[in-house]
Amino acid sequence: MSQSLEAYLVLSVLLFGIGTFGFLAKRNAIAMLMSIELMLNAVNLSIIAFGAFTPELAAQASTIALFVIAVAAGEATVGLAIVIAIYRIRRTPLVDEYASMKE
Amino acid sequence: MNDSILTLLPFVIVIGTAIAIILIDLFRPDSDRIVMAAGLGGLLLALAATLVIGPLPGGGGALPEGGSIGDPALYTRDLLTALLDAVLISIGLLSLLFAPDYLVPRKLPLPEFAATLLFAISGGMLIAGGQDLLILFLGLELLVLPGYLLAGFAKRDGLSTEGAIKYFLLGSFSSAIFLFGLAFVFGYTGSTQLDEIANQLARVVSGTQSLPLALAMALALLAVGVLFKIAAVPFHYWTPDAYQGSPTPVTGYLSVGPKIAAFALILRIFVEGLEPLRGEWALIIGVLAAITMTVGNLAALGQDNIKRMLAYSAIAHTGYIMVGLVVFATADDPAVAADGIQGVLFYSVAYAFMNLGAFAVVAALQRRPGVTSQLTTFAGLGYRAAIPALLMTILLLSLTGIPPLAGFFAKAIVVLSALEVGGGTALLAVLIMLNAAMAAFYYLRVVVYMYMRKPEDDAPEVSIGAFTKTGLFLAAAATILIGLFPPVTGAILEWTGAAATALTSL
Amino acid sequence: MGLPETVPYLDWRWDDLVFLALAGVMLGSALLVVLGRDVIRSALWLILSFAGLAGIYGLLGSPFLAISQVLVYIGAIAVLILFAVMITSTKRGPARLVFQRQWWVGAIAAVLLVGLMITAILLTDWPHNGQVYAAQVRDIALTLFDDYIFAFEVLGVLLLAAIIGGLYLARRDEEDHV
Amino acid sequence: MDLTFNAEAATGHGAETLSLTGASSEQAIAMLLILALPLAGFLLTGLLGRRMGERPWIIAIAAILIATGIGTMLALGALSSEEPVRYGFTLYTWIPAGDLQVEFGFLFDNLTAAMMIVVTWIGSMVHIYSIGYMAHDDAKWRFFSYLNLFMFSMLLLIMADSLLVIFAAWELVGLSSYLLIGFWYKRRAPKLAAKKSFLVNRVADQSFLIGIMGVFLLTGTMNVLDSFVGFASSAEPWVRDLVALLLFVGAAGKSAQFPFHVWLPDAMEGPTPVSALIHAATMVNAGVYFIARTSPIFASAPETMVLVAAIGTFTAILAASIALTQKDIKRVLAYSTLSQLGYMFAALGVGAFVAAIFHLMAHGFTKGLLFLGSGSVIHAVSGEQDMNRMGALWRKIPITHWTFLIAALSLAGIPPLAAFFSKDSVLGESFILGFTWVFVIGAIVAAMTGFYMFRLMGKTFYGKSHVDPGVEPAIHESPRSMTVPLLLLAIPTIFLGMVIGLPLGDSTILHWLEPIFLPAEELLAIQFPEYELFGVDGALIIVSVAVAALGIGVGIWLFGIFNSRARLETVESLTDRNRVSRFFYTASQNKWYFDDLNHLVFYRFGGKVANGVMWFDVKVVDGVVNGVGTITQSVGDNIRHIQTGHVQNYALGIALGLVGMAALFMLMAR
Amino acid sequence: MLDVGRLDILSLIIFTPLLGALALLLAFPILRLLRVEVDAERQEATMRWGALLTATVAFALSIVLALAFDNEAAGFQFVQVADWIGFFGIQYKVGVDGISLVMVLLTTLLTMISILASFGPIKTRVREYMISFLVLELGMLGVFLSLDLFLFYVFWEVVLVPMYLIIGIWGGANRIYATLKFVIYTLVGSLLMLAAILAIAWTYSQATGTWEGAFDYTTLVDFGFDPTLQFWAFLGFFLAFAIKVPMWPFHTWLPDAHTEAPTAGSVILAGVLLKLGGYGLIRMNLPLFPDATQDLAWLVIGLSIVGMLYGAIVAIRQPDLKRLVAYSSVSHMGFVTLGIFVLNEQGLEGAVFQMLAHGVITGALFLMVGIIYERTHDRTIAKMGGLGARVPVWATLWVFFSLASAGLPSLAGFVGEFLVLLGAVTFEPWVGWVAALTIIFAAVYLLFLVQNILMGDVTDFLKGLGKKLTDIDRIEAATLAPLVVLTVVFGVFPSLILDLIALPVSEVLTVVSGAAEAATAAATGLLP
Repeated sequence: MSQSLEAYLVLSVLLFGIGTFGFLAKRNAIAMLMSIELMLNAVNLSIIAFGAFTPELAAQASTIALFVIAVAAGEATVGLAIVIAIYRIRRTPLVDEYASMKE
Repeated sequence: MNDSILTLLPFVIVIGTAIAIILIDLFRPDSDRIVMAAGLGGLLLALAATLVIGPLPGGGGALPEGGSIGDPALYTRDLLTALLDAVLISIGLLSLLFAPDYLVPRKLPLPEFAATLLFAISGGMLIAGGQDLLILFLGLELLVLPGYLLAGFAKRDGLSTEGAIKYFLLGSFSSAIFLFGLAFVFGYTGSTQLDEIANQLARVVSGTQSLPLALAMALALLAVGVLFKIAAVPFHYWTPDAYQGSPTPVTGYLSVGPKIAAFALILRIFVEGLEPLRGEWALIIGVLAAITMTVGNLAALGQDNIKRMLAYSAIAHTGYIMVGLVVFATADDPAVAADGIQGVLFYSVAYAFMNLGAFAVVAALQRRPGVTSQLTTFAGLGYRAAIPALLMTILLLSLTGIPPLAGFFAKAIVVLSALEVGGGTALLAVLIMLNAAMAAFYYLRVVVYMYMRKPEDDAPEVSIGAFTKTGLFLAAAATILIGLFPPVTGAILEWTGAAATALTSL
Repeated sequence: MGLPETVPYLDWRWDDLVFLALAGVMLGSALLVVLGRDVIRSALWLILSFAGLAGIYGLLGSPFLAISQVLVYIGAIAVLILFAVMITSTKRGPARLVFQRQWWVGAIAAVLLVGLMITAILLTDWPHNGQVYAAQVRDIALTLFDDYIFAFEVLGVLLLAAIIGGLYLARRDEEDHV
Repeated sequence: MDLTFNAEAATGHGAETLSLTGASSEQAIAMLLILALPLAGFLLTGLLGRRMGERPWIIAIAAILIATGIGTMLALGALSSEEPVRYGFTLYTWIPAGDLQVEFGFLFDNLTAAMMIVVTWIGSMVHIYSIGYMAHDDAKWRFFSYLNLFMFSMLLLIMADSLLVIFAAWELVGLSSYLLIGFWYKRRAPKLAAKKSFLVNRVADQSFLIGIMGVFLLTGTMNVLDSFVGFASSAEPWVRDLVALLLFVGAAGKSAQFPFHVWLPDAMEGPTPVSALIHAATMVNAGVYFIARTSPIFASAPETMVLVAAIGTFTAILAASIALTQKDIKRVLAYSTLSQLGYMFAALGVGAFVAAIFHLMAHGFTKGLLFLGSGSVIHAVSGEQDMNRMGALWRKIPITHWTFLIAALSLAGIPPLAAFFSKDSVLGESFILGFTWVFVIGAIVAAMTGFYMFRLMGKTFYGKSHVDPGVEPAIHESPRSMTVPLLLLAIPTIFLGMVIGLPLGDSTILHWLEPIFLPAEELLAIQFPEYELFGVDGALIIVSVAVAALGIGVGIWLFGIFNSRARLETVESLTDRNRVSRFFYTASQNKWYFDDLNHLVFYRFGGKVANGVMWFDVKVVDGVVNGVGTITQSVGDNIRHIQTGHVQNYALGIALGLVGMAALFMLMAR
Repeated sequence: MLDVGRLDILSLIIFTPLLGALALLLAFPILRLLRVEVDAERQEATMRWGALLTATVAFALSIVLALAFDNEAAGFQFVQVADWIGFFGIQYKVGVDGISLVMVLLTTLLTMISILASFGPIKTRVREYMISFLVLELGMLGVFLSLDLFLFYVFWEVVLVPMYLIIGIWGGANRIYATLKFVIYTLVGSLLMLAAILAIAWTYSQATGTWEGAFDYTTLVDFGFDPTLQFWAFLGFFLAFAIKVPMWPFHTWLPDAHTEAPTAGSVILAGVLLKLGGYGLIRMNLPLFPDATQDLAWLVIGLSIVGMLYGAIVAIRQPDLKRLVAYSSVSHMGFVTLGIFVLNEQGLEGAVFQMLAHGVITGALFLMVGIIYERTHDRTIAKMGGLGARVPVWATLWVFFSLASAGLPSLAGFVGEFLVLLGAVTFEPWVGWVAALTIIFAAVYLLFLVQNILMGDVTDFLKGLGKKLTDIDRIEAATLAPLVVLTVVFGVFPSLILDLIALPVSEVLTVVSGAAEAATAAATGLLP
């Protein structure tokens, strides 16, 4: 099982699914952001898994995963900055209360 | 090695300019003029570099053969790169020109804006030349992260931040989905190199067995990711809110920059890397193209907020451009497939100028804080500010597709290519036409307001800064020249055609 | 001490057990992140989930990545999130509704998605399978600083952009009250 | 004898035909002048008339008199020549389009000459008469201008050599009559009458035009004479019948034959000279002239010929029956015109072309005189037209009375006045040619004619005066400009028949016109038997005179003459005796309800149809257009509502989209 | 003699209005730069006279063209070619034949008159108005003279914009609804035409392997497309033209547009714009798609006849002067389409002539409605009455043009209608007969109108206007006089025009019948 690509991939998919559900279901912007982080980690897991089962890709996969981690960090920065900015105005982190713009 | 510097030069110049602006701001705060000078200068330099380096069609430019970074190539400078670089830099240039009029009265800092904008542009440029999935992903992130920030740039404005957070959350969601798709491709083909991927996939597809499901899933994930970025229905939801909320010059940028860069991403991934799978996505994208243009136009019909209206119209334009992709996917003849891509490119070029110009007029009207983006602010504009109204009219007519303006040629070329394929794709051509007629209604409604309604009593005086004026003239001039001035039309046709041929004949 | 080759009774490899344990931790805490009522606790569960993932990286022969994961995610991102949570949590505390009203649609969507993806994965004949290879740190370094040096530079730009913009947005201006 | 189509004549075109010679330049100039003068008169008077002060008629009168002079000269020249003449010339090609070449050309032969005399002389008289009659009208310049236009149109009609030019003239005649009838446009009745006349004519003209095109289709030409050549052998008999029928419809419209007769009586709303000119003397004759002119075409369609005869006969008796009871003096005359036109058509239909033209001429002068006379009467009683408010005028307006009496006798068919000869030849030839029913009905109509004319005489000139006492003292004979034309017209009314209608059976007019109708008669295989004055023909004369005298006698008996007493109570008792007679009386008075029927069908029902179509246009056609717009917009508005503003909704949408896409892609991959 | 060909006279004609428009646009800004101040009234006067001058020059040039034109020569004359977008073989190619010459003359004349007629009524934004008008003229001339399909389309759309503005800015109360309806309706058609243009161009380039000449009119006419493509492309073109003409049931934009447009706009709309459709059918549909033309002729004829009768019947009940004239246009333009599709010389020549005549006559009618509207600010028929007594000259002219419109022989309206009907009778007699019923209805609505507005007593409404209700003035007389003259001249000497169009018409028919013969021959196996 630990030697089977599918297992890791399924694991990754499950994590991705949890993240997706979280993103879809949560009301708190930061919680949604956390869900996205879960999703990104799920992707990372799949990348590493692919790398781990292909000798020539191992290093490349790890590198890519590193990049993804870094990008995730950047994304988190931006996201949190935006959350803070809007919190200043709206006094709430709950996104379903951000609906000034709609039809 | 010399080549590689040249290869990257425009990209480097843009990033360098961004960093320079940060430094200027650090050492000499409140020096907007210098910032503008630096920003414009840098972008002009980059534009010049792009045009000088090339490669240009017919073997022009300092790098007629192009060049690439890394071995295997991560980034390549080919006809497509040069073309998209030029477009993206122009977008940056115009967006920057439109900014001060809007930002300064609202006490929003120009340097941060300029730097962020330039970073975003550089992201697009990176996508334009990306040859490696990682680079493309990085480029995408470099494109969208500053984009989120720009959307929320008016941070004391509730709408701006609200739009930004919607844009950010949904954008990150789609990025994650997109990334998963990349991972699948990487995992299945064992490579991040576009050409390598293409080779691998060609082998897979040439076998008689059906497409591996993982690849189908990858296609779905990737498609959703990019369709979100180009704002195709049903992944367009963010557009109206983000566009409406963003500071208007940013909206202008958002409506063209990320969209064109995202199309560049599609060209690189779907057209170049996943070329062997094109038959798989043709139908779905075709249907989505039809839905996208129709829904976009329908939604725009009754919209009274001009930014939202233009947002919906931008969705519709996405649909038109997607038809070019469908042509690529459905054409048997490689030449016709190239024509489809040419349609995508030509449309993008035309669309960049006209849409940005239109938003610039909206922005110009909002120079005085407190002016809304309701259609009524345009009432009697023709009487209050003749020249902006005239330019707006031209731009709107171009967006409608009235000849001989740029937008007309753009539509004509896409339609032509669709007709070349025939069959269901030709139906899309007809649908474009019907949609264009529908679109005329809401574009012309703006003209109605400008010329056929009396200004509101409290309509503020319209005063437009020199930068905006320059930008507006440039955008309008481009819109007119691309349509009316054969050398320009021809040059762009040639360039887009050559880039498309080069891309599809890989 | 010498463990048996496989887990007694189950005929599993020990690695498998570790894998299952880590997976359990990771998924479990991820679920708690998602289901939890309190955002702060969610953030903490998130850290645990990241940690579990780091373990799995180790299992996949990427200790270097495991360390990076711990450093970056737990050390930086999670902390960042915690800060943000603190800043934005109001005295009202977490609202009564953790989920939005249509959470069940989201659940269905997620389940469907997962189902489809698992189907896709299981029904695909993957070209490389069956053996885990360890990634050497040296190789990683080579890839990173040679093949991907350009990407690395770009990444720097990206982070710079994020930071500059993030700073601007999050910065408190004179007239702001928070 | 039966009308049969002579196939041999159709193809062989046997006997000597009148050949066309080019007009000499003098003749051409003369013909052009005849046209140009009234046209110039029309334009000049129309443009300058307003500034011409009290005598705006100078140009118009001068133009028409000169034209009359030239026309008379041409006509006499033609009629007096030994050999029958036929000359013509082409001015220019009017409409060249592919194989269609419509020449603007002219033609002059004895038929033209006969018509020329009628038209120019009556026209001149009417012009002169109008000086007096219209003296008090402010816009008389307009009137004279219209009169000249009318003359131009009518002259063009009789001289044109192309069917299409004839049609053009035909329409111009219609136009000028419209203008003249509606001359007093501020009043309600004239404006309605003018419109009615134009529209009824239009309906007929539509068929007329198609008929002309049919001739072109069959023969490849629009030239009148050329078209004869091939027409008879051009197509199936029913096609020829149809084409001829279409042409006949046009002729019937202009000549007010049933069912197009409705416009003519209303048209009496115009000034009286107009009534004389248009509705009695010239315009309505156009249809008769046309059928005569195109006799070979009609002769190639024998079934249509019978229809012509039938319609003519029916119109004759229908109109006469209405004329019996009308109160308005002009209306009696109008219905009598209809009735006489019916005679002409009957004559045409049976193949008695010469008789038709003869009656046209005789009736033209007679009726012109009657109308001008009635105008004089009306003038005398200050505009009153109701005969019940006249009476005992004969001493007060003697000239009018005597000329009127002559004309009435002529119309009634009393020898030796003009209309006696012509009517007799119509009836006689009908009988000879085997159309006994035409003869019988014609005779009955003759009796009715005598009756209603003397009813009119009695009510107007004799008996007790019923004139409005306020008007009574003002009764006066008309000015000289009006009486002179009356006297002048009385001359042909008296002598025309004797001059050209004798000797019976071998008359001058027969010599004039026979060559022209020869082709048609050959096609119809008509051969007139030897004239027997002391045989069947003489008998017929006696019959016709007898019935006329009977009618006159009854008229005099009931309504009196000179100082004799009218038996008005008898009239009342006759009309009111029982339900049947009352019904007929009222029906006749109400013109057999044709106007009401038309009103119902065309105005009421037609209006409903038009409203219906308009409703359809607004609600359905435009409704669909606007509906598409509205629906599109509302669909758009609904679509926009997926933008709830809630980011979770958006995210859900994206996620569901993703699920859908993934499923689709996987399904397609399988 | 002047070598007109050397002058590139066609381009000169096309672009004269543009030059004029640019001059008007820039004149005063430049003066302002030079610090010359001109007061507003002077500026407006300059605009008016400048536009009139431009239009007059264009008219004069078109007269020169007509004089230099050789009506014996086959094909197009004064052809001028230049590459435009070489990539797709798109050219700037213009040329003139008899049919387009007639249309050009009509256009330049009516534009001149319209501009003159706008002197009084247009008081706001004179500069923009005049520029719009000149651009409109540019577009119309371009459509009539283009020999490149792409260029044709471009000009076709160029026409749309100024008309949109003219109705929308200077129009009546409901102008926005009307102008949007006009534009969108027209766009739906024209965009499908564009699709058809592109399709045939591509087919050509595919067959020949080059884009060279793919949009060239004469080349495409000679090419011969396969019947299926012809069918669809025919429909694409047809829809565009049918909307423009407008044919039933695509006509409902017309009454609205006419009602709301300013007088001169209505004049041009009725006088020239509608002719673009008829011209397009003759120039494009027949020669390019002869087989489809044969196949679909009955459809078009059916629609034409319905439109003729329907337009006339609806006109009877219209309460508004302009709407009435607009519906009469629907009816009259039905003659045009009928004449075109009966596919014989009389019909086609009649159609062209009818276009010219309708342009002159209906243009005049709209001018006259405008004149009355200027004084009464009302067009409700019910409110008029007794105008004959109040404004005799106007009334006389109204009767004159009404009669011309009703097809009185010797006036221009007759010749076209006659030829079309003759063509229809030749085609199929009963079709001609049914079509001819229109002339009855035409008389009905025109005479009802004459009766209602001219005759009878002067209404209280008109009495209330007092001295404001004056007869036509000099400028108005100047605008109407040429139309009166032409109505008579064309009616009496139609050969002036018919000689011009005989040759091109027969050329068109040769193409159409040639295809028919070929098809028959192929069907019967005479040809390989």
